[in-house]
Amino acid sequence: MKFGVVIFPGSNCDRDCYYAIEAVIGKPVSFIWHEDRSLEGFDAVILPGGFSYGDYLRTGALAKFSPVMQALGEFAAKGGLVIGICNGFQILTESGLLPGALLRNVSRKYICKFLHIRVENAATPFTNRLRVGQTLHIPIGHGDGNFFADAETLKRLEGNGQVAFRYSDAAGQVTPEANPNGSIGNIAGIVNAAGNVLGMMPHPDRSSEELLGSVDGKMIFESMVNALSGARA
Amino acid sequence: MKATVIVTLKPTVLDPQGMTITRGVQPMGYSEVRDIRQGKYFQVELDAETSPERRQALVERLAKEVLTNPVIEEYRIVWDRS
Amino acid sequence: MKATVIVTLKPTVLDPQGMTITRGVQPMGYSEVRDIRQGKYFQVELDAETSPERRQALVERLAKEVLTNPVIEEYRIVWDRS
Amino acid sequence: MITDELLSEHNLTRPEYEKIVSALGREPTRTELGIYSVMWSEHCSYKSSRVHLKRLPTRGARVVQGPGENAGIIDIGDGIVIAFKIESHNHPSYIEPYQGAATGVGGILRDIFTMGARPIAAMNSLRFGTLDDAKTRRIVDGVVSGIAGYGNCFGVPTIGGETLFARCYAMNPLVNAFALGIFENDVFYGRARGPGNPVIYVGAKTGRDGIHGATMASAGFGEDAGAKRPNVQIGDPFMEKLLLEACLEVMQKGLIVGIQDMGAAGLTCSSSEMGSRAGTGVELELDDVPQREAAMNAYEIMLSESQERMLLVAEKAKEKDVVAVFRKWGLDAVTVGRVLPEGMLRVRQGGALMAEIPNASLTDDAPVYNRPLLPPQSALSARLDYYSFLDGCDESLIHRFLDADQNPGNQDYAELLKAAVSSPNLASRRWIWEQYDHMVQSNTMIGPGSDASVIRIKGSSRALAMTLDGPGYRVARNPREGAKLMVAEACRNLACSGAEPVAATNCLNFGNPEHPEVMWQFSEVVDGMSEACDAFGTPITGGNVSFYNETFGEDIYPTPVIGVVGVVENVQHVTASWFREAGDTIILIEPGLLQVGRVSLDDELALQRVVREAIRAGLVKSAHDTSEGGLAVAVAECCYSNIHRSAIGATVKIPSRLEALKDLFGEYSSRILVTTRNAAEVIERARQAGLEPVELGTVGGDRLIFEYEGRRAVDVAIEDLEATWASGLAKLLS
Ligand SMILES: Nc1ncnc2c1ncn2[C@@H]1O[C@H](COP(=O)(O)OP(=O)(O)O)[C@@H](O)[C@H]1O
Ligand SMILES: [Mg+2]
Repeated sequence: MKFGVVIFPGSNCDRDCYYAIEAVIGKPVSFIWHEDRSLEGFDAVILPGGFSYGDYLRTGALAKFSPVMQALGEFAAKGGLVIGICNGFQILTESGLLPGALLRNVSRKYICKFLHIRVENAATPFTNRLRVGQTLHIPIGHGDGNFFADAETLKRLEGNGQVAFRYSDAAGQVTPEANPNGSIGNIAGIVNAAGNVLGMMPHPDRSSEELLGSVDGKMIFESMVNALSGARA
Repeated sequence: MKATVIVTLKPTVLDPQGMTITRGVQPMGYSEVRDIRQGKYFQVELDAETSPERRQALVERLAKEVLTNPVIEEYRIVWDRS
Repeated sequence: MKATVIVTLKPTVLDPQGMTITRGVQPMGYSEVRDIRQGKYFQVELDAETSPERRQALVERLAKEVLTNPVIEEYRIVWDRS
Repeated sequence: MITDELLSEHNLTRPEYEKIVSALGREPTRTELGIYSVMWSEHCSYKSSRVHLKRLPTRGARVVQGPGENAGIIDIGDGIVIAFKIESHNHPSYIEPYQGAATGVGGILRDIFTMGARPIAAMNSLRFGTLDDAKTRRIVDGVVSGIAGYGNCFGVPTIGGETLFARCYAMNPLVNAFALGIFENDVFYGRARGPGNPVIYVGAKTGRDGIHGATMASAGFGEDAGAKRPNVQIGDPFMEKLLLEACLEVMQKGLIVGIQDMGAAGLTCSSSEMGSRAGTGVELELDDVPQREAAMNAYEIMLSESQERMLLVAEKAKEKDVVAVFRKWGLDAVTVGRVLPEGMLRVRQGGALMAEIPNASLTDDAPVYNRPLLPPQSALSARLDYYSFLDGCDESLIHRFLDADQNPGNQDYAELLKAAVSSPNLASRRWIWEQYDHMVQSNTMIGPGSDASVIRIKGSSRALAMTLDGPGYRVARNPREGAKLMVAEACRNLACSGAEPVAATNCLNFGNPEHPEVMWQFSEVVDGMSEACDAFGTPITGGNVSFYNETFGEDIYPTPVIGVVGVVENVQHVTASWFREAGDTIILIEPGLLQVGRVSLDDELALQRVVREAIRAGLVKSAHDTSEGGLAVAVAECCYSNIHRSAIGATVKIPSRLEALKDLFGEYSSRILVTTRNAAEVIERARQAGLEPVELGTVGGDRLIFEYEGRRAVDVAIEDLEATWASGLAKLLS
């Protein structure tokens, strides 16, 4: 089982994700340079957070042209696991691997804080260790996390159970107060129709160790390990 | 050889930036301002040699594939007469 | 009653956004693109009643005092014929 | 012909000009005049401060590199070597708050990775005018988003800092940026070693940005502040991130022999400093310097302060490999000159020799002034000595407190507490630090909001604690005692987190050095700071001086800011300021003699040792020192919610000295609040150390209750109080 963490120019959570997989989850992992054209030998690929190309045009807008994205498309089509965290999520929507778009936070400000998200679908390779309705204590750190999708896309997402996480209060109530950025339906993370590509704004890589304040994010990586070992057996 | 690409949010997409500015200025003596929407403005300069057809196609593609996110935005191209 | 305010960086001011976009697209089949500079675009809607003179002054002040950072930016106002 | 006004445009005096002529043995060219003007500016030459900075303690067992390089370096054991420094960007932040603050962060980050260290933490110390002024509110918003915009994109966690408001900063905000980095490989120095070696330029192209930024930072703002505006520099954090990765890669591959960032005075400063440090010289071919604007002359290119640029020196054979690494990161690397055997700075453009200057005359032999010192006639009024947090608040609030101070009896202490916690200098800073990514790099154990910020070090059992402190009001009242108090408080913050302070950096923000009162304050502060740093064993490894912080002749408070770094031997011992759980006993540890505005270093040392050792012994669950707002505010701060728990109440008996308001809000020095499950042991340890432990009460419930002189002076729902505190700043800013 091998994880890969893509480094785009401007990625800045690449080492955090690497550490989470290697030191916390204890699985083999290596970096993937954004100009690499093959993902041979990888079972799961992480698009880390950060500011690829400075997020200068739109978040994730220029990263989608990196050579590795071609390979990633094929990798995902073949059922490989892909998780995009924060800027990674933005890159996935820009490149069309996930529907919707991430707009500026309604507050127009960058927000870094711990909050809660509610698990909406526990039947994905990223959530199989979780229960529907369970809340995770996990941090966000973004200026553009305001998820948007047009009406029919949204209907499709909801219908297919593609909404993985929603911002909620500690008790799991999905309220307007719990919505940090204005996301439609408090959506914090979604999967593609096939379920093997997850994009989420909150940071499991920042919540996988007790000394960082939470271990809830770890369960997302463990779910992936779970799914992959299942796939093996 | 210059072209201008104007990228605006689709009418159906709400614009937090614009809204905040509007709300911010109305009390400051701008009560007549009903709405402000913010967009992006790109001045694109091409090599002088670029042929007219090529030019058209190039900027069109640039605007469509790079400068705009079709999910939320639309664009308009204005050519410099100069 | 609409006006458009276009805010651009003063010509000599560094535009990291535009520069990064330019360097980003050139290798992707946009080699003829010599330079891209990014600006802001504001669509301002006023109450229909606003008198022409008042309108002029209002948008001028809005552009100058709110939408533009005079230290690094300059603005242009375009009036909608409609 | 060099006229007087040409000289004054360059902030050079006649005598300085004569000195230039004798150094060159001839009249300088225009380009040379520009070069001298920036290198001899206060900002680059430290001409007014040097004689005093010599008195700072800079040696210590852990010090690898003291002042003189881009950043100080210390070895904290366990194979961990770190670099850190603080630098000011005050004047640019007034002219263009967002870019001024952003480029300030960019500059200090470059100082760290120039030495080969990867930045792992940032902090900032901010001073603004009062929030009743719309202009100030705009500056606050711009500065905070500028710091966030740059640091967040670059990917360094901004884990702490401090923000205070006072009138004297209204037209001269202070923006001091601190950064700390950790070495993954060797230390690199800004030295142009090896005559003949190529000098390589990397990073952003050169434009007419910030020309005379260095001289601007060395002159007060008069009417012409506006006229200085075209100088504004724009930060490009993405470019800086690429520079970081590329620079660390060429270092790790051993491809370069020297490197120096282009900060103040750009190409001029970096090339001459690299030469003089190595006892060599540098020759530059300006035609080869990447330029963003057309027709730039030598003067402009040499003085440009375009951001995100570095100067490297490599061995001839490795030139290509260096270029290749930068290419990989999408950056240009261009050879723009070579190292000379002789100590000269030689500049050519279009085949012509534009400047030829002995390095030493720009650096070591720059003017040094021993300016006159004079204690001010009228010291700042003493009326807020017990309540410095009120400085900068509106008069009505000040009067409310001073009146309550004079007329005890049945004051509504709950209302006073609410007023205090929502006042500008005490209200929650969350509005600020929530805009900073304080978690990136996944090391943040204690982020903003506690006494000190703490990060773990991956692969080590140690943690690093750090804090910034700069009590301008206290220093204005008494520069020497205020400076001691500053160092003591910074070290106390570290002790509360379980850390041993090991080294310090400092930023000295002062008024006009040509005012003898300002130089007296400066000299006093240096002595007070030195005495305290000696006592705490925290040598000063670097820093920065910012003079001419004034507007229309009004000097700001003397505002030294100290950054102290500490080590927690074992991450298990990392302690935060907030109460942990119901049932814990609250103990106040204080010295026998209570003072305001000054400290007894012996009492401080004893206090900090006791708390640190109790923490190591596993006796302490939380520790928080009382500071602005005194005991009442400190207890409240321990109750507020944090990422680990929601708000929690406490019942506390406020010790009475029959001082009424002072007993609650008086800002006595050297006091720490700890919570424990083993009160007896903590009290015993404190007594042994000659201190006075007082059992105040217990944690628990959802109300904050103060018993004072046999009555319930305060009884509030902690959630209400927190709401008041939490929304205070946002309210004042809107
Ligand atoms: N207040 C101070 N205390 C100790 N060292 C200082 C102080 N101010 C400046 N220095 C040292 O003087 C040197 C030059 O400072 P500076 O010009 O700010 O460096 P840079 O140009 O690399 O930012 C640095 O090594 C700095 O640490
Ligand atoms: Mg430097």
